[in-house]
Amino acid sequence: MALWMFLNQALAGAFMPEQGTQIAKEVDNLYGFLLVVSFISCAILIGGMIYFAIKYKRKSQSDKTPYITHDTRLEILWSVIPLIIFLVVFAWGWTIYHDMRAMPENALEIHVTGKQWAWTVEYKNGVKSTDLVVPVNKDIKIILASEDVIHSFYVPSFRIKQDAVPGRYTTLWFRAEKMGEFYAFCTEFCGTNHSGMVARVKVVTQEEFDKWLVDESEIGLLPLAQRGAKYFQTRACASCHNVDNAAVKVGPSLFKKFGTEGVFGDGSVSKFDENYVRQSILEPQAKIVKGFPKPSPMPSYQGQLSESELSALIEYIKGLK
Amino acid sequence: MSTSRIVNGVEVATHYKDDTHQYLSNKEGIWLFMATEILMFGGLFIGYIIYHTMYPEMFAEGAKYLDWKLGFVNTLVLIFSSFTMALGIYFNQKNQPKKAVMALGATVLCGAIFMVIKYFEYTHKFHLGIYPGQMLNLEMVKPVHQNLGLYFGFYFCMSGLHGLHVLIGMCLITWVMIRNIRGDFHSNYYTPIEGVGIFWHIIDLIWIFLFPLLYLVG
Amino acid sequence: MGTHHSTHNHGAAHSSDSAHHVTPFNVYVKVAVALFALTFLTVAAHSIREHLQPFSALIAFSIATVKAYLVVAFFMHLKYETNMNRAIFISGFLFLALLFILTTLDIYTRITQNSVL
Amino acid sequence: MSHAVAGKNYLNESSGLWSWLTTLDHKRIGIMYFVSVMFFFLIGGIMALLLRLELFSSNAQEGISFLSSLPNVIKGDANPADLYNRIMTYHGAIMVFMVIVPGIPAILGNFFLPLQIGAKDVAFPRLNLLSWYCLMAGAIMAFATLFLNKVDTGWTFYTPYSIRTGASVVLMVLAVFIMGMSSILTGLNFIVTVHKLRCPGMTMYRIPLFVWALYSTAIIQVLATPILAITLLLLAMERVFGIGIFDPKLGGDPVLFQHFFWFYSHPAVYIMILPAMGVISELMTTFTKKTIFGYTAIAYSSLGIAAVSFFVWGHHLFVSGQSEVAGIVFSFLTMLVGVPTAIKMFNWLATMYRGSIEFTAPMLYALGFLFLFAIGGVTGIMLAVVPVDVHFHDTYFVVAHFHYVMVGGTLMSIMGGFYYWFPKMFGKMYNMTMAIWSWVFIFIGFNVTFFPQFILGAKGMPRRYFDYIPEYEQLNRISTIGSWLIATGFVIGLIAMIRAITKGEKAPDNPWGGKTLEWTTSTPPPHDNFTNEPTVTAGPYEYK
Repeated sequence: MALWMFLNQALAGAFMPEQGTQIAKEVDNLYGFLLVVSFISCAILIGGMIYFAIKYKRKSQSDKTPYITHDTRLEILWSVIPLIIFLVVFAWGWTIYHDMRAMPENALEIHVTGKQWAWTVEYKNGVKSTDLVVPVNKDIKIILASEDVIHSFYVPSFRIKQDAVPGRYTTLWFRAEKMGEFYAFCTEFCGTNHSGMVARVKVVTQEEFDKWLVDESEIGLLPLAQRGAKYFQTRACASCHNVDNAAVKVGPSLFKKFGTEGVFGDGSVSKFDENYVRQSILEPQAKIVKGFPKPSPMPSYQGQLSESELSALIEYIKGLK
Repeated sequence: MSTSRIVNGVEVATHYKDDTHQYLSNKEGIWLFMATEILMFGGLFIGYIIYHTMYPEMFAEGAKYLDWKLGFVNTLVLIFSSFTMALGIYFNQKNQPKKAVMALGATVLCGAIFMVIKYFEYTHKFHLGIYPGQMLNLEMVKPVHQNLGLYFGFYFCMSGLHGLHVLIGMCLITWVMIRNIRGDFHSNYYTPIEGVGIFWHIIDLIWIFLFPLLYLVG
Repeated sequence: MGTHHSTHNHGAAHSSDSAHHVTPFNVYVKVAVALFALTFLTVAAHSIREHLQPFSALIAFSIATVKAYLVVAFFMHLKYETNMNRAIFISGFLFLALLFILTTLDIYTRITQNSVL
Repeated sequence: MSHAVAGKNYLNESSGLWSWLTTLDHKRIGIMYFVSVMFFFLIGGIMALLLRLELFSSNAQEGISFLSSLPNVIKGDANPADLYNRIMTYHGAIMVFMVIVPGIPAILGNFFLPLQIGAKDVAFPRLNLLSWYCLMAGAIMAFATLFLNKVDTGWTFYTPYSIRTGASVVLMVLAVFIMGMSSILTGLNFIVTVHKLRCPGMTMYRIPLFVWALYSTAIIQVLATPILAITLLLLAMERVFGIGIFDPKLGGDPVLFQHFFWFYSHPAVYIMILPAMGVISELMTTFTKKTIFGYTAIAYSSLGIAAVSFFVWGHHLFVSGQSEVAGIVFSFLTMLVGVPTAIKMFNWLATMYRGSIEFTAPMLYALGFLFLFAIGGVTGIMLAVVPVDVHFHDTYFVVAHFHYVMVGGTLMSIMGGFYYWFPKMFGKMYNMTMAIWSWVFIFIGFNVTFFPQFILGAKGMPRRYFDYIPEYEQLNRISTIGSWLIATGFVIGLIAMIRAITKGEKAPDNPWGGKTLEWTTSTPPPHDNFTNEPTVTAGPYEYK
């Protein structure tokens, strides 16, 4: 039996990303068992096919083959055995799935909201960030929501995935046991930059987490440009606009743009100044840079950004040299 | 080209043995098509029932805007048209095409009456500013539930699709009437009219369930 | 294996009259009258629905089902049709019921999460 | 052996485009479907190559990608990500609705169902022609969206994205609605044909297994497609009138759209695979020269799959907000649908036992089917287990799984069916070595393309990604190289077929020694299939 368990782990471990949680280990165990069983059944089917193909090659055109029509014993054999295996695997899966869906009591609740092409993570004390920073060895309950279309929060290393359905809340929970940084993808097709909607999950010690939370909440004391940089991240501007090179991501790059001339689709020209940035943030459809699709996929931030956030953002963009 | 031959008064395609063989095959084909009609409308009914149990008060508020008396008259009209349709088939089976044409004419007339009543219902609702879904203008209607448009989305979809089928049915019946006047049908060959008849009865069947669902229980 | 001649050979022709069923005229009249009566009954039940409140929907739909049976059995001659056509007609409803049951199973066992921000 | 009057057959009986476009002969309609589906397959295949070329490298850093380097005339003003999403959508929609769903039933089924049950034609020839015109009308509307604003929702049209996007979704949805109509008409036609037009002596247990497979597929086509029709109609209403049924803004539930959509789309994948299994049963018996093992078991498992396929659609919604209870119920039901498939696979294996196996091109495709569908099948069971699916859902593991069962299963058997029945359809023999070389390239290329995707999926690479993190680059490169091998394989196959049609030498009436009825008539068959109506006294595969 130990060999069997070892074989499961080795096989599953070979392909799966690292195991970040206890649930990940259980899923890998089940997946390992499935791999072993599938390997055996494929060996029977494909091996048998190749063996028969070689052994019973047609010798001459006038070969006579035995007239075997059916064999009830065999039929029962290869319908009951697969059924038993399937039910065993189903039951095993049920136990793990129940643990996955049983939300732990008094877990640390974090809100993750999907918005077209970025995740926004919100903590109880109002801190907003694009990265999910969590303490290690603690139950975390994520409440998912979406502002526009269906997204799906997926952390491969924790083997968890749940759709963020607009119009309602869905949840998932995990208990990270390994420190480090993991990817969090969006796995439900949500439009142009669906493949760019990647967040980071950072598992840190409890002290680091508490310190990070305090730092983030005192964002108000930071100088204007730094605060702008933070908003640039949390408001997901980074997911469509490059800031360190001139390459176009989805929208135009903002690198060294401040003070230059902006040429629009209708040929008109205007200076890339505070009002230009302000108008592009609040009414993105008003002026669209030449060569970019009309209507622009950029959502409007009207009523979502306070004056101080707006000026911090403009200050940050001004500083992009 | 698959030629056909005459077997006791009926034009039978070559791949059939005789007229009864062809008749039974055609009937089975017609019933299969009816199963698809039922499944299609059934999908709408299931959607309606699910949302009705999700938002009972909103659906009750929506149903108040419907005038059940018009629905009631429409049900009587459709049942009568079903009756005359059945008579149309009966007369053709009895080799009386003249009476059959009259019965079919009555059926088409009832269909037209049904559509006219529906036209008044719709214009009355449009007059009140009631449109499907987001097009419902909230100032005029001032609904208690903000998503009343969902109910009228269902209402217009179900009665609209049903109305469309009534129109298609009326065109089919007129086509069958023309063939009847040309004298194509007799006691051994009346499959087209029976097919159209079954289609018309399916429309009546759907309205029989639609009437209580939308107008009464609402 | 193929020696005996099969019994229910679909290819053979039936005798011509059994396939065409002609329903007598007065049956149609009786069914039409019954349908009218049931429609009036539905509306009557609707007007006194306050008293029979929990069952008003059930009554309305059971009357509708009776009317539907009358239309299907007599006007559409399903009563005199082959078993295959009956099976086809009923299979439509079975698969609808299947969709309805499993979809409502999902919708009504969802644990509603409420945000407690 | 019945022989038509010398030289007269369905091909040269009347000529001219008009005689083809208004034909009522099921064989000609089969040929017209063959030409149109092959043309759609060509377009879908080219799009697949474009997708794989784009995924050749992760271009996160340099910002350049294959699609962005395309000339502006193709790219238009879309940025590469949009372009990728559109190609991904059209690859899916064309392959599903125009190639694989009509594929075997409309081409091989239309041509050989009447022949195999000894009938002169399908029950409703005019409906059969209307079904081809519906497919063409739908296809023209679908391709018209390419010139309006191209659809980028994925072939599943999930709401609310399909409501919000500015693409011409309504036209595409109506195109799919009409193609669904074509599928219903074919299914309806086949059910009545099997019920009513079997030749004397052919009871339901003497019809070939290909006919059993088409019969069960027809049941699904008739009973599942209407729900797709109403779902797509509601989606069109949603976009035009905003009725709010699937739109969360008005309280609608997008998950309900997924329920309705998959209630059709899962049985639809059985519409795709059941006819393929029917072809494999035919190939297995003919090229092992041995009676099929477990005829009733295979026939009943076809019906079994058709019935149970309606119960299992929820395994597409395990992570989409479906409740835990429903997830468990659907997982259990999906396990049940796995059993008949296993029965069929073992029965084919048992047929090969003590047979006399001949390695012609069709047989190689059948063996390829067994190999690839075994892998596709077991990975399907893995995806049916809920916690494993939570990890694999919407990743490349799922992409690899359904390509293994669709390309490895249905396409392998479409190619096998063509090479098997090609002599009977066109009266010409093809070059066997070229056909075998095409199989070698397709088989190896297929595994090189899609097996790495299992590993990519296990490592968590999501699906429908225009760009990926650098860790996945190595396996994606192998996969793209594999796609070139498949392309070469299909090109060789196409050349082999075109050369055979134009210059192939005359094919004998029964080149493979098949026992089913279509081999008893002349090649290519006369207009009414059999000069004198056959009577059957025994089962279809009597190798005494």
